[in-house]
Amino acid sequence: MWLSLIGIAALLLVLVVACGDDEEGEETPTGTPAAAETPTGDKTPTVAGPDEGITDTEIILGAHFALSGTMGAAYAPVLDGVRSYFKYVNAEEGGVCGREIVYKVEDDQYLPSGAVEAVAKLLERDHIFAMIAGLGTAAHAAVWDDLNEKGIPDLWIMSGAHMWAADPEAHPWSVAILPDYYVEGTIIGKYISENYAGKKVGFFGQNDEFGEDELAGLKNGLDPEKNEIVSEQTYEPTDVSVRSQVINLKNSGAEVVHGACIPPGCAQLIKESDRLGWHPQFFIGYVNADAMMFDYASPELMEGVITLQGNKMADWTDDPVIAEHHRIMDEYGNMPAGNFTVEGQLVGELTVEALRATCDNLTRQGLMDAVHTIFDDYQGDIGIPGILIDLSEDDHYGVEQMKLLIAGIDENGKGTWEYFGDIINFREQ
Amino acid sequence: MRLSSPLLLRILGFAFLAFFLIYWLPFSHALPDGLPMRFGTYRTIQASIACVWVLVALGLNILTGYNGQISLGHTAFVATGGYTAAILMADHGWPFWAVLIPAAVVSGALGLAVGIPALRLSGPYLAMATMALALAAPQVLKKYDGLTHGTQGISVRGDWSTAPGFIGDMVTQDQWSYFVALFLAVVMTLIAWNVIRGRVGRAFVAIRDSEVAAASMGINVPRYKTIAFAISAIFAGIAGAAYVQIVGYIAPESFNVLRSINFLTTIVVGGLASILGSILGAISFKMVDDISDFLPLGEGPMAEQVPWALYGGLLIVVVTIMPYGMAGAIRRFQMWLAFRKPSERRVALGGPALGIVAAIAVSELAGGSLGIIVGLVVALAITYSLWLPALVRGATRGYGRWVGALRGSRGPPGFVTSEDASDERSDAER
Amino acid sequence: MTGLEIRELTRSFGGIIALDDVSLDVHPGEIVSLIGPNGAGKTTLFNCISRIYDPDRGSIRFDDYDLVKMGPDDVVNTGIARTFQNVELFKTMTVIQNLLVGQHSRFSPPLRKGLFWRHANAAIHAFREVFACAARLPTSWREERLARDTAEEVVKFLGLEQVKNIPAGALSFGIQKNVELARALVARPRMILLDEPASGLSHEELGHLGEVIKSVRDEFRVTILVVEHHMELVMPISDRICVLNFGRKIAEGTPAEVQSNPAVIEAYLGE
Amino acid sequence: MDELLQQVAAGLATGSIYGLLALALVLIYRSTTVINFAQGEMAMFTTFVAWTMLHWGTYWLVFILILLMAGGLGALIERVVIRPVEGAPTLNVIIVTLGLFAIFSNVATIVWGGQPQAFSHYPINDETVKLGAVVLSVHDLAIMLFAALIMIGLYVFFQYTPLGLAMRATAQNATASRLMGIRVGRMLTLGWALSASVGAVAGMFVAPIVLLQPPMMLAVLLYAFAAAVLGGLDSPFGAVVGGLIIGVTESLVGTYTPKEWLGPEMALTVTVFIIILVLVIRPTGIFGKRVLRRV
Repeated sequence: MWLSLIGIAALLLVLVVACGDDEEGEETPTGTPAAAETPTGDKTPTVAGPDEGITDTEIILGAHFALSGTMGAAYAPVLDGVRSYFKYVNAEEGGVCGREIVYKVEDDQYLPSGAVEAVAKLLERDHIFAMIAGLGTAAHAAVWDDLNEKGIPDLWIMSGAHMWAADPEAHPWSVAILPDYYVEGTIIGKYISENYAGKKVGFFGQNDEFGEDELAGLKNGLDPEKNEIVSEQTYEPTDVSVRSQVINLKNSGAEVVHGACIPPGCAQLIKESDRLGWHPQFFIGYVNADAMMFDYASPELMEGVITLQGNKMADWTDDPVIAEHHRIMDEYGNMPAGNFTVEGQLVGELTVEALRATCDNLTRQGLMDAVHTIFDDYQGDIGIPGILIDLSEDDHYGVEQMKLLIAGIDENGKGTWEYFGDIINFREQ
Repeated sequence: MRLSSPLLLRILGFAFLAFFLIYWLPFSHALPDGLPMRFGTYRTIQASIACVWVLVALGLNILTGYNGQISLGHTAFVATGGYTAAILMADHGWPFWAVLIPAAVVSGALGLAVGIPALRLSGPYLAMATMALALAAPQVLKKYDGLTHGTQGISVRGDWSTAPGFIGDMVTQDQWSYFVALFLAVVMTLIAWNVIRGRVGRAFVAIRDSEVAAASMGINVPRYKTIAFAISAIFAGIAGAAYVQIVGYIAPESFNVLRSINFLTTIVVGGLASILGSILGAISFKMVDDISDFLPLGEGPMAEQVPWALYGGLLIVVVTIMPYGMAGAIRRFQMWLAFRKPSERRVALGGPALGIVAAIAVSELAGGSLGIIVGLVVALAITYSLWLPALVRGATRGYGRWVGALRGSRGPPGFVTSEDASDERSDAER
Repeated sequence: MTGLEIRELTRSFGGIIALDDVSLDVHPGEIVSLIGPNGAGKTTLFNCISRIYDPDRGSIRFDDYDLVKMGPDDVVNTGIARTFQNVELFKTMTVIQNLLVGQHSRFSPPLRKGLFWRHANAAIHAFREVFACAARLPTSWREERLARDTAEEVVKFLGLEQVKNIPAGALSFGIQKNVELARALVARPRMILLDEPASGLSHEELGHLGEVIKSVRDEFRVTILVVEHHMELVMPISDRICVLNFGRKIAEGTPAEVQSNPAVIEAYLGE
Repeated sequence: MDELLQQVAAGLATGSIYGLLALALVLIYRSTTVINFAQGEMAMFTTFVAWTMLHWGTYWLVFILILLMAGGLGALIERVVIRPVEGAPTLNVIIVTLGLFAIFSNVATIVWGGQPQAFSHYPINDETVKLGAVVLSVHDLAIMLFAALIMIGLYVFFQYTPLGLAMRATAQNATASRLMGIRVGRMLTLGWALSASVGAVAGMFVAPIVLLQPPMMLAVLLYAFAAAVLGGLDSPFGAVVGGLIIGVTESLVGTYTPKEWLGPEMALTVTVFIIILVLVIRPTGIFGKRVLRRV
């Protein structure tokens, strides 16, 4: 009996060994103990000298990302955009600071526990220098405290939840990139009160922190004197149909509707309301600012729908930056160019900019200092002119400016997004 | 207490397993005083989470394997325990050890509450009713955010979870969490063991095999079925608390229906109605994550999907050739072994044992996982010739069924238990 | 000690009357056989006694207990154990484990009168039981040892040593029947209901079974009620025989009386 | 009143989608007493194939072709992966279907990518039909029509055709059926083939609503499972009715329950608890047959 248990143990051992190509500490050229092994009792991050993740030839960056599972594949373009840009920098610009960028991505299946494991793996096996573009609100919430305690730069968090940049003192190493959902809600609320005063407002939101933050923002932005929210409807991302909610919105008499939804949900919102013969003014969240929306719902239905963005659109192929992006994606990427890959390139560019400014002091602290100093009203190539990125020790909001976009139809009958109005500054909200 | 010798040996076996988990999995050197740790943080966290899944699998196996009630809703119990723990720790400042009991009690109470309506249901109807729990749990957690913090989730970090006093100086937070999880897993395994081997467990199995006969033995069927649900939920509740200790964060999205269904997969692959099976199933399920580590996947856009597609295939193959899971396969191997010549048996078992010792020795001396691999290769080489017939036989049996199925020539589908029993008897006769 | 008293028991299944006004007494220490053609209601009577079915009308009393008011799991606590026509063993358990389950009622709390006390007692006991089991308290393993000893005794008595560690599902039908008898015996009942113990047995085995039943009655001091239609078995062992046909009791008496009863002869030979 | 009617109609429209896939589940359950968790993913997969084929052919031609291909796929799956576990404990077969689930969803993602796609070339347009205050699109009516047709077809098939009777016999007692000369293996293969075809219909109708993407059928599958269970797993009629009940309940709960403590966020929760309640009263669903066991 017990001999067979040893057999089992052997089996386990095979499993463990087969799975673990653990590298020994000696593979890191610098003898500094891995940050991952710093006991957490030691709360102050001690970071000095050339850091983990920087070798003579490489700068190793990492991310936890939902790669598999039901939610995974939808976000793959952002990742592919980041990756392709790094490859392009390595191949055509000789890397950064004379080193190649290595970008390691671990799957977290969109789960908090998965993210904890992924980050441990990145820190310990891949010895990453910094975390770039960790995705997912719940997943990242499980790891960001840890990253901050260990003093790992946690840049460009791919989630618009309100908490990331709300308190930069408590989380000095975390920097958000996506505009805050709360702020977006506020802007749309203000815009509605300015331009649609007296009209009834309906809200259609996803039943999670995205919808919740947007609703709180919308309430914050609306002038209670001028507009009133007459209906708050929520849907689950898995809902097969949202018609019931749309009927309720219609029956509430709403004339303006803000949709805190992702593309499939927003497309359903717009299509269902058309079926009911109801055409209010739609506002939808910035995640929908993509040409794909015109496939999901026809250009005729989309016409007049308003959303926000700050980047150049992927279909502006006349613009040299976008043309270059298309070339990068063709040559180095695995996916076609789209607004998500453009967003990925933005993240890549900001990372490379920050690293370039850190070349003479390639430490984690140095990187954070660079992030805090060089992005002072920084105009990127990807952003439309006037969209400035401003980061400092006490401001960790990434993109804080956006412009309204309205859906229109071009002469070929294809849908287009057109920027209009002034640049809106989130900071002032 | 009279220890029958198999029981003693089993306890020894489990002790060995526990030792293996403590010593081998997270550290290669027992003393954590700055020596390089071969299995560092990542492996530690992975092992800790494996312990959590072991807890859930044990509980689910008591319910499904031993008592025959299917549950697709165990994430709801895990979430209940986890949230109870997280709320008490984050909002009320309780220490971790103090929240275990409330987590178990609240989750167990939910289990009781579910167990009562479940009495009337069976099979897919029960599966649906329990799955409803897993579906509803995230919504409930989001809606009543006064208590649960809604979509924000609860972050539980701080003094409550750190190791006390001098231990805290010796181990990192992750290692401490691992020891906590391992301790819980070991204790709960023993408890599961006791429950199953005792009068209560026998009543569970009796009910599974024949409700009518069980009742006529004086077993109150509804009561024991409800008790099975409650016990199962208690295991899941404790698993939830351990999860919070390890991950430090819990949100409605932490558990979804698919994970619930995966728990069922875990115990079927490990072996229904087997404690060892629960453990093996949970650990091997955790190891699936690592498939991608040693597959040359490249960076294609969908590269991460490949291991999961393979996992699906693996699942089918495993369930087909090992109808009673890994534990069943081990039993069968034991059976096979029992009718070998002693000399063969010595080599068949001594080989791997020697190999393991060699592997440990080599890796301790030379360091690195290379040593382990070399040792194992040696061990496998010694034993392979003897295992080969069994492996081939096992494989061809599965293949034979497969080919037979393709030809449509298989006889009437018999009740597998008896078929298997006759297999084993024919083994015995040889 | 009044034995089993069945009065005017009636049970129908959707229009078909399976038991019609059946009354029957079984006195302590007797072997009573219940015979009749297929579908006469014999097994239904058993199922009513062991509370798997609710009778539509009538009373079943055993000693001081009113069985109609009890649940199926209480019956064995009053001292009645049974076997099943098509064998309801716990197939995945070994013979010994089956016998351990058979003793479940031995360590259950005594039956309490009154609804509230029954339930309160049961809840407390359930909690204590699970705890004792989980923590392997001395009480639990002491019981375990007692149960094991009893099981071994009965195994020896019925000559099941060879098969005691084999899963019940893997045994032949005849042996399974025997194991069922053993499982009923380990509960230390005062009365055993045997449902067709002879089915699947050869002619010689029948004679042996008769001896076994008699020795069971003598060694274990139990009352036995048998459902059977093998006359070779019934006639030599029975103190009294009760004949059912179409749910009605058509005759009752000693084997000799029944054999010469015209109604019985008609029921068996007529048509 | 208008509002109520509108909500009921919305619920019926959504519910008939659940019912459609539930029919596929019932078909497999009736022939093998197994819940096929891969049903939704198989439908998703065939819909992706149809989408690819739509670039070359007209819709209805592709529709017919895809039904045949789905049938072939179902038969192939039954022969290759289900047959070897036939006779194994039910849970094992369920795990095999979960394995299929993983294969189909991941292979689809590898082949077609994870981005949602518009299911274009769809001939049933968005024109609407007004019945008083109630607005239904042609698409909704098409789904309802197909659900009804398939349901009636299956009923007739099982009740009156020798093949259908043979399939029912197989599900109830394979050994006895075999003794009576029924080719049990063929019946099972046929069951899977039919069910995959019905699933493919569901996929073709779901894709235009939720956009074509690998996870699109997951929620539908869970709802369909609930619908089939609610209706009684062996009844095609029950499957559709179960689907409609779930759809309508969700709509009404989302609209008419107090927002403070229930409301649309809790629609699913309330619905599933109603299902549990119904099951407690009728443990084998509304139209399911009660199975009695003799001792």
